Amino acid sequence: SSGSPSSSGSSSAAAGKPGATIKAAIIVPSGAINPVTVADQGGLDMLGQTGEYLCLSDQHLSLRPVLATSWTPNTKADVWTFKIRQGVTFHNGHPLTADDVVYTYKLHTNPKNGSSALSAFGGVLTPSGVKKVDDSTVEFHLAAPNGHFPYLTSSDNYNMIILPNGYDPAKWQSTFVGTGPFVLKTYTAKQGATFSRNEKYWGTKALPAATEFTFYDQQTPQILALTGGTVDVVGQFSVAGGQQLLNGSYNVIRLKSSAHRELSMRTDQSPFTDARVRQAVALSLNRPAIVHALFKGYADLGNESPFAPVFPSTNTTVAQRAQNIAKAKSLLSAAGHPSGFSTQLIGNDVQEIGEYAQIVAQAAKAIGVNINVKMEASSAYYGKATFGNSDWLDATMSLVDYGHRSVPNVFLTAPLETINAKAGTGPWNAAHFSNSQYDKLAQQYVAAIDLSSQKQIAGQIETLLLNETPIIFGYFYNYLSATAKNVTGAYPTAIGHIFLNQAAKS
Amino acid sequence: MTATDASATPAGRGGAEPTLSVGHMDVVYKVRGRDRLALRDVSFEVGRRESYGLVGESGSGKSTVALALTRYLPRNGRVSAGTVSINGADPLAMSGTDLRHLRARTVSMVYQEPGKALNPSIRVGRQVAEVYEVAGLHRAEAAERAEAMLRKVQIADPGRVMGRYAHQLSGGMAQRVVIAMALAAEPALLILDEPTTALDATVEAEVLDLVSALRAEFDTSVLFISHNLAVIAKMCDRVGVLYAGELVEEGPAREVFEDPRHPYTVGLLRCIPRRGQRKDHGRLDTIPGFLPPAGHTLSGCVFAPRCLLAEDRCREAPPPSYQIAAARTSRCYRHDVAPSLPRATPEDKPLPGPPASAETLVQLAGLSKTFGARGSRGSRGEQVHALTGVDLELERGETLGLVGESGSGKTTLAWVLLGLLPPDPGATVELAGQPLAADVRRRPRSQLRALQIVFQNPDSALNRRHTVRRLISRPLARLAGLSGERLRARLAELITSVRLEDRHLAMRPNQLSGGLKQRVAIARAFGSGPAVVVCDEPTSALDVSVQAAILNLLADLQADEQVSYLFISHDLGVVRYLSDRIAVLYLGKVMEVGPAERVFSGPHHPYTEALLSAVPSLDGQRADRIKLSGEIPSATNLPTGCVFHTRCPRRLPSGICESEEPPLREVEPGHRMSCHIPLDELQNLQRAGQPT
Amino acid sequence: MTRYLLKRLGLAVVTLWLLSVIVFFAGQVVPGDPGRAILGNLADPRAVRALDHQLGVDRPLLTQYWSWITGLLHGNMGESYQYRSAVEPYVQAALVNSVKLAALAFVIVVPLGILGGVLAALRYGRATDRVISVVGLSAATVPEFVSGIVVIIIFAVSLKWLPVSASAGTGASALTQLDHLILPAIPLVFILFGYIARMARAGTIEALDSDYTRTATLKGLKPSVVIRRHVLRNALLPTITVIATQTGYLIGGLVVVETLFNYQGIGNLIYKAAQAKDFPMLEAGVLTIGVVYMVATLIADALSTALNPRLRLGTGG
Amino acid sequence: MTDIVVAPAAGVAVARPDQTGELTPWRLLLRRPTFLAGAVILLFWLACAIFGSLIAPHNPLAQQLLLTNQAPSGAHWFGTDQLGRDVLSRVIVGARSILLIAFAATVLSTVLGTALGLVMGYLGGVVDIVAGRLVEAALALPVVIVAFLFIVAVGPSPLTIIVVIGLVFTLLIARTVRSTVLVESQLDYLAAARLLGEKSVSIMFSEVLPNVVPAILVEFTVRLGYAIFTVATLSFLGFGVQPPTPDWGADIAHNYVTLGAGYWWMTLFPALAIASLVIAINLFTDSIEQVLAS
Ligand SMILES: Nc1ncnc2c1ncn2[C@@H]1O[C@H](COP(=O)(O)OP(=O)(O)OP(=O)(O)O)[C@@H](O)[C@H]1O
Ligand SMILES: Nc1ncnc2c1ncn2[C@@H]1O[C@H](COP(=O)(O)OP(=O)(O)OP(=O)(O)O)[C@@H](O)[C@H]1O
Ligand SMILES: [Mg+2]
Ligand SMILES: [Mg+2]
Repeated sequence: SSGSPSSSGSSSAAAGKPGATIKAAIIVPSGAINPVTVADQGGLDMLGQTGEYLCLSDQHLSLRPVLATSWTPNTKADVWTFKIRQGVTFHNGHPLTADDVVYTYKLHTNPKNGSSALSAFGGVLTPSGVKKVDDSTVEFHLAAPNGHFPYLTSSDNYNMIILPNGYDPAKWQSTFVGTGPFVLKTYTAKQGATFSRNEKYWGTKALPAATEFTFYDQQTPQILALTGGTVDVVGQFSVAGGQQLLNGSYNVIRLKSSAHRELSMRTDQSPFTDARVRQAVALSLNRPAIVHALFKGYADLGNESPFAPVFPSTNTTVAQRAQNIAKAKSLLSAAGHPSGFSTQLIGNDVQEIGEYAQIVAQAAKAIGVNINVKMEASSAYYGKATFGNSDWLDATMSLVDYGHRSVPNVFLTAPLETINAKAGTGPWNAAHFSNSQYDKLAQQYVAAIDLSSQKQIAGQIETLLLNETPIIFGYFYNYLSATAKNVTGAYPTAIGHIFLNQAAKS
Repeated sequence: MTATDASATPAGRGGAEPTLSVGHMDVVYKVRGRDRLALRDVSFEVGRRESYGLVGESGSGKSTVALALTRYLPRNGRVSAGTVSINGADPLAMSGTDLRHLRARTVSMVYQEPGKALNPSIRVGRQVAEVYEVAGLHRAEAAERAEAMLRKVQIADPGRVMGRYAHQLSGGMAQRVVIAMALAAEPALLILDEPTTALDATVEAEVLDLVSALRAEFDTSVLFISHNLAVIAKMCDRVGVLYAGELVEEGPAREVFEDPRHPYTVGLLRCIPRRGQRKDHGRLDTIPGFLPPAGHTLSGCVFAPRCLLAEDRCREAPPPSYQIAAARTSRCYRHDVAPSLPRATPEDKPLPGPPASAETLVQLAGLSKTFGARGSRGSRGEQVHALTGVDLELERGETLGLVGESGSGKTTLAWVLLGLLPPDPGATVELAGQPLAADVRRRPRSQLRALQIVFQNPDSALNRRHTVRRLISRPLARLAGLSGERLRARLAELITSVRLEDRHLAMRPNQLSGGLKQRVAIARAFGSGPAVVVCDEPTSALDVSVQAAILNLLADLQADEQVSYLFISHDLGVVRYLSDRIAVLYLGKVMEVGPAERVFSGPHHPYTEALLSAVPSLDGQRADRIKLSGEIPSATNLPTGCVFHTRCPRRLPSGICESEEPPLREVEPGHRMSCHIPLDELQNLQRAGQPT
Repeated sequence: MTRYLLKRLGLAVVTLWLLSVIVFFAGQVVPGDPGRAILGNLADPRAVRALDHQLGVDRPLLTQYWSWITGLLHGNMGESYQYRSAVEPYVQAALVNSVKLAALAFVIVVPLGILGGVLAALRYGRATDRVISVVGLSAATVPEFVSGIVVIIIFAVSLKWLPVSASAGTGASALTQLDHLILPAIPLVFILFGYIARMARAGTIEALDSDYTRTATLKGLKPSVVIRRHVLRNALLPTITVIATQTGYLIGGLVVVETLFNYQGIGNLIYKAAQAKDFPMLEAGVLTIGVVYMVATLIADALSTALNPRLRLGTGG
Repeated sequence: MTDIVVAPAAGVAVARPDQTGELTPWRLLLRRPTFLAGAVILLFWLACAIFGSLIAPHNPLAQQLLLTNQAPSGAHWFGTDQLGRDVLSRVIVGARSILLIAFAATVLSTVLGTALGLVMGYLGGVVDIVAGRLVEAALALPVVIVAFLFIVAVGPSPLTIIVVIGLVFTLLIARTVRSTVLVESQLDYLAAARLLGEKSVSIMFSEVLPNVVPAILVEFTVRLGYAIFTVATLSFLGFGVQPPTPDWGADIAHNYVTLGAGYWWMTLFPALAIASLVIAINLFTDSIEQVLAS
């Protein structure tokens, strides 16, 4: 990877000349570009073009200051103090102060506003916890200790671009008002947007004079647009449809990510009540072959826990699970299923999940387990997204996609903590996994501030989950972007942004 | 007598080269991968200024001759042998350009459906002018000439007519335009293929007169094709009789019709009811058997299977063409005895006249029927007055003939009676004193049994997916309430009485000839044991040879079953043959009703008079025709006063005809008429002949 | 005539209303809800509820339908759930795009189809005829995504003659747009060619077999004149109607082509709106297609009436 | 009554084709190369649909995760797909789902459409008006959209597709049947039946129906072609049979993204399969129509 998205970036290897117009192909935003409601990659990409976050989660998942110059926790890690950058003005001339930050954070944390960021703040921050200290200082009083809270203020939590105090987010798509290095020229819903350099930008001025984004419904035309020279940059592509970009004729930016698929098994339903059965299924998978088939190697192996290799806190000493048919069969026998059993797997029919499901079914057949695959469109699959009203949460085996996060906290809690409607824990626990020891470890991990203690707890969690295997984490695939050979400095993040302020063309 | 080759000896036309000569022509159609012979060894000539008639029943190959001459056979047809020469040139061997010139200058054609012969989307004036443009005239000049030509064919306001489209012309007008187009190029040969078959008798008469007049003026040779012997007799100098693709007899028209020398011609002439012939005088003769199947391969004479004079040699080798007299030939070994052909139907079968005891079976009073305009598009809620205030009665066992020009409401009347169409409110429709429900679905079974119909077109009237057995059994089961053995017995009886055979029972309509189909339809109508059978033009889709058999059959059945007929036809000869009483309809009104003889012999209503005088007769002689001026008015907009006044040649100068509608008065016992002119006055007028 | 038009209009309105009801209630049984479709699958239920409330989709069905239909009667097609703004501009833009694509397809296919059909009729029963008929029929029933893929492989991927995406980007010149639209038009051309050629062929055969053609030929007119002046004029009347009714199909049936070629047309709009349960957008799109279809058939009727003297002048005479 | 005294050869009615040496429609069909070609291809796919798993050289579901995207070769004539499955086997076995679904949908729609068309055409009235509006509405909307709405509502399954396509085509077939019935209604045999006191239902089904059967048969074959079209399109859009069942449309949908990478075989062969099936049906239909017309 190369280039840097923000002023604090230094190692810009831009070989090209500044002043170019960079054309990018991205997936079409699925709705209004409203910072409150955006929940898709196209939309968040648009937010990031002119808006800025308090900090940026960079390609290595470390935080860089952007509109916040620093952040510090109290000792319990339940109050975080952020210093707001001074001398920044919004594109509409409004100077940035702590009020704008407070407004923005209250806006998203208030359930009445229906923000898509609300789930990220759930159990962490409420409107009353957002406090202005002075014009350049904001305090966040959290509901529970959280050592990773700054990530929730970073580009990771993509809705959280700072809005001018009192600004109606519904109007945002006509102005794209922000503090970023580009200002909006034109935006046409479903078609594209153009931006020009923000000459009054507070940091390093953008290299391109202008950028042009074209929206595409699908990946194939984006790739064809790049190969045909219509665009310079493709925001993201998958290996399945983009293999032609991997032949060396294009710059491919490959980011390790924590994006993955969770194959959960109902730990409260026969036959998966028995951990040996779950282990047996997991043991039937040949992960390197899967990664080869689905990603041509552009993915890391998963080991039944959300600790992806990309996380600094991941404990790599825990042994990787490998295919072992004999062992799987003996485990099944021991669990009372010597001749296997039949069950159904319901999956969300997006990206490679369908293929993955078929691979799982085929692999399970080798140990006598007959999996009947049913793939559903998102609306049917998620349903009301509550227990009893959702194939996702109710299916015996459920295969769902999880996007990238810079810290594993959400992965550790929502799908794995014991379900408790009142406390709001385990809302996405499709495995119906319930293990008090695990719950404790997860809480400890979330509260831990320093890396070494995080790593230590991570090791315990990994071992526990490997034994229990409520969810099979098969792989963590890489986030891939591509540019033409003559383009440098495009800076994608695994959450889905593509920053072009340091891009150049030669 | 020696057999001669007709084409080798031009039939007495000595001298000038004939306009058309056809020698030994064979035409085949390729059907389902096989060649089917449609014309075999046809030879004839048409001399300069001569009018030659080609007569024959449906399928005999008349149109095929015409199309072959103009080299316009259907895609699957071709002339497989023989020669054709038109004005010395051979159209069959010509290049495309020469053929075009031949068609443009030398030969023209007029055919059956004038409406279809004109392009629906080009103004007729332009279409006529095209002929002149082909000849090299400029557009304006061509249009001028076209207008002059239209005037020649007696179109009153040619300038206006030129601006019209085909659908805005009546059939007669359209045919005039087509004739104008055909004669515009002043062709040497004019081919007319059934030019009047689709027209009403009154219009037919006018068109025929026009053709005669123009032929004289243009010096054109004419090949006139028709199935109607009387029309040919009227129009032609010489005639050729075509049977199953072969020319069986040829000669001067009058001689051939007076003294036919081929058994087929003889039989054909006997099938036609002659003037004055009636069912109680004697039965029509018929031709037994059927046309050979299309594509037949008979070794002998084509007519032999149906010929009551046939001998062994007739079935072994085809007879040559015998020269009987100067300019007369016949392809029959036994041409000398042909006139003595035995009857196929005994003449002497006693046929009862109308029953003595008059009992009114059907009573119609104040019957009107108004249609909302057909198809709502484009019309502003116009109404068609198909029937207005019709009063009629039908007695038990009698035949009431219903005549009138096309559109006069004959079919409508029948359908109202049958309950297939509701009449306008206020009408009385009674059967044996009982009112009939307007809708057939609400009539009790006894009434359904009593009223049945024989339709004009058996193809449409018989469900083509059902077997004859099913078609005939259905009324027996449903209406006569028969089943099992009794049904089978009655079925056997029925098919015998309509002269069908057991083996026909398993067939479907498409395996039967037209005559057989109509017999099935008749059997179905009689199956329920009806008291009244409506016959709506039951023979007009049939050839004369078949028609005769059907008419005999109807007469026999009436004698046996004591049914009444409501017999609809536009063929006055047929109506006269079968009917006891006759009603004449014009524009939905009864003009005249009375005993058949009275209505025919007169004095009659001026409209009846015109109808009668329009009919050509076989002997070629006829009374001077009463010309009807103008077109039949539209039924959406009936004339005031007497509806006939717009065309009446005897319209009274007083103006009463225009203003006041004459009542249907009884002018003599049982004879009612709707005319302001008193009966005796009419009688005088009609004796005196044509009005001036 | 006016009565007829009024009647047609009335029937059209009834049809459209029926369409709106069907779409509305069919759309309701689709699982999921608009709020979640916007906020994402993993959104907090409270946020979803709040958004649903803002959108008004938590009201009873009939209330929703009623407020939508009364809005419509006031000329207000509603506000898109997804885009939170009036649907008209979206529908309009999509319609314009679709019309562009359809128009191009038409410009290519109408002459081609008529030519093919007439040629087949003139060569009736011969090899040319059979080839044109069978190819036409097959082209009409090979799915667009199959032919679309084949042309993409050939012209865009291998030969690189034409761009693979249908949209030329904002503000592209007409020529560039044309360049982008040619490939997507091809599958549509395939589909329509069969229809049009078939009708043109049938019409021409009928006209060729007609008595008036015989009259014209026997007048000694040149074959070219016969065909031009007498045959084609009558032969193509029914074809016009077919072409026009296909407009409806074409505008609406673009879903697959628009998906395949990434084109923001009306088909795509409906498809996406249905997926997102964006009911006002869906209704607006469907009704637009309905209106286009009805207008097209009405125009077809008017056109064939205008061209056909039989209908134009009534049957009086 | 014997008035035909001598009736020589009164036997001959109307010649049957076999008497004149002409060919029966069936033999005529067999003489058409287009019909034979169509029939052979159709039979081939039928055989694949029925005996697919016996004919296929490999198990169409067997994955070779390390041998994905193999170009056509001796071992895999049509290459392998993204999961290393044999494309040839998938194409062969894939005939089943499309034929089965399309056939069932067409049969369903033909039966319902015929009944509806008869009622609309013969009885007219309210049914005709209401159904006429529905037909209009159905015509105004692309089938794919209608199908999409219903499938998303009810959940994708072969049965749903059969029902949805069946219902939409019902309206279209009803329209054709209706117009044929209207032509039939002009004919006098219906009046004759009414005069025999037949009930409407009986007239519709025993009088009219047999006469519209030829039109229905032609409509059936035409619709079958379109049903295949629609089933393939719906599979392509993701509403077909569930993976891993081989299915042409779904296989194209899953694989066409790899076209750009040059893996044409996994898309091309199913596409050709669809095209060949559709063309075969058209050759077949066209020949039948030609022979019926001649
Ligand atoms: N295109 C054709 N293909 C096959 N057979 C044909 C064709 N046209 C006519 N025939 C057959 O050729 C024979 C002669 O037909 P043609 O039309 O010449 O008879 P016609 O005397 O004019 O009869 P009509 O009085 O009915 O007009 C008939 O048996 C007819 O069935
Ligand atoms: N269903 C209908 N709707 C409108 N007008 C009709 C209808 N049926 C018949 N007419 C009109 O009613 C008039 C009488 O028609 P009808 O068929 O009874 O005449 P017809 O004497 O039987 O004629 P033809 O000799 O031609 O059979 C005609 O002007 C006809 O156009
Ligand atoms: Mg004829
Ligand atoms: Mg009549």
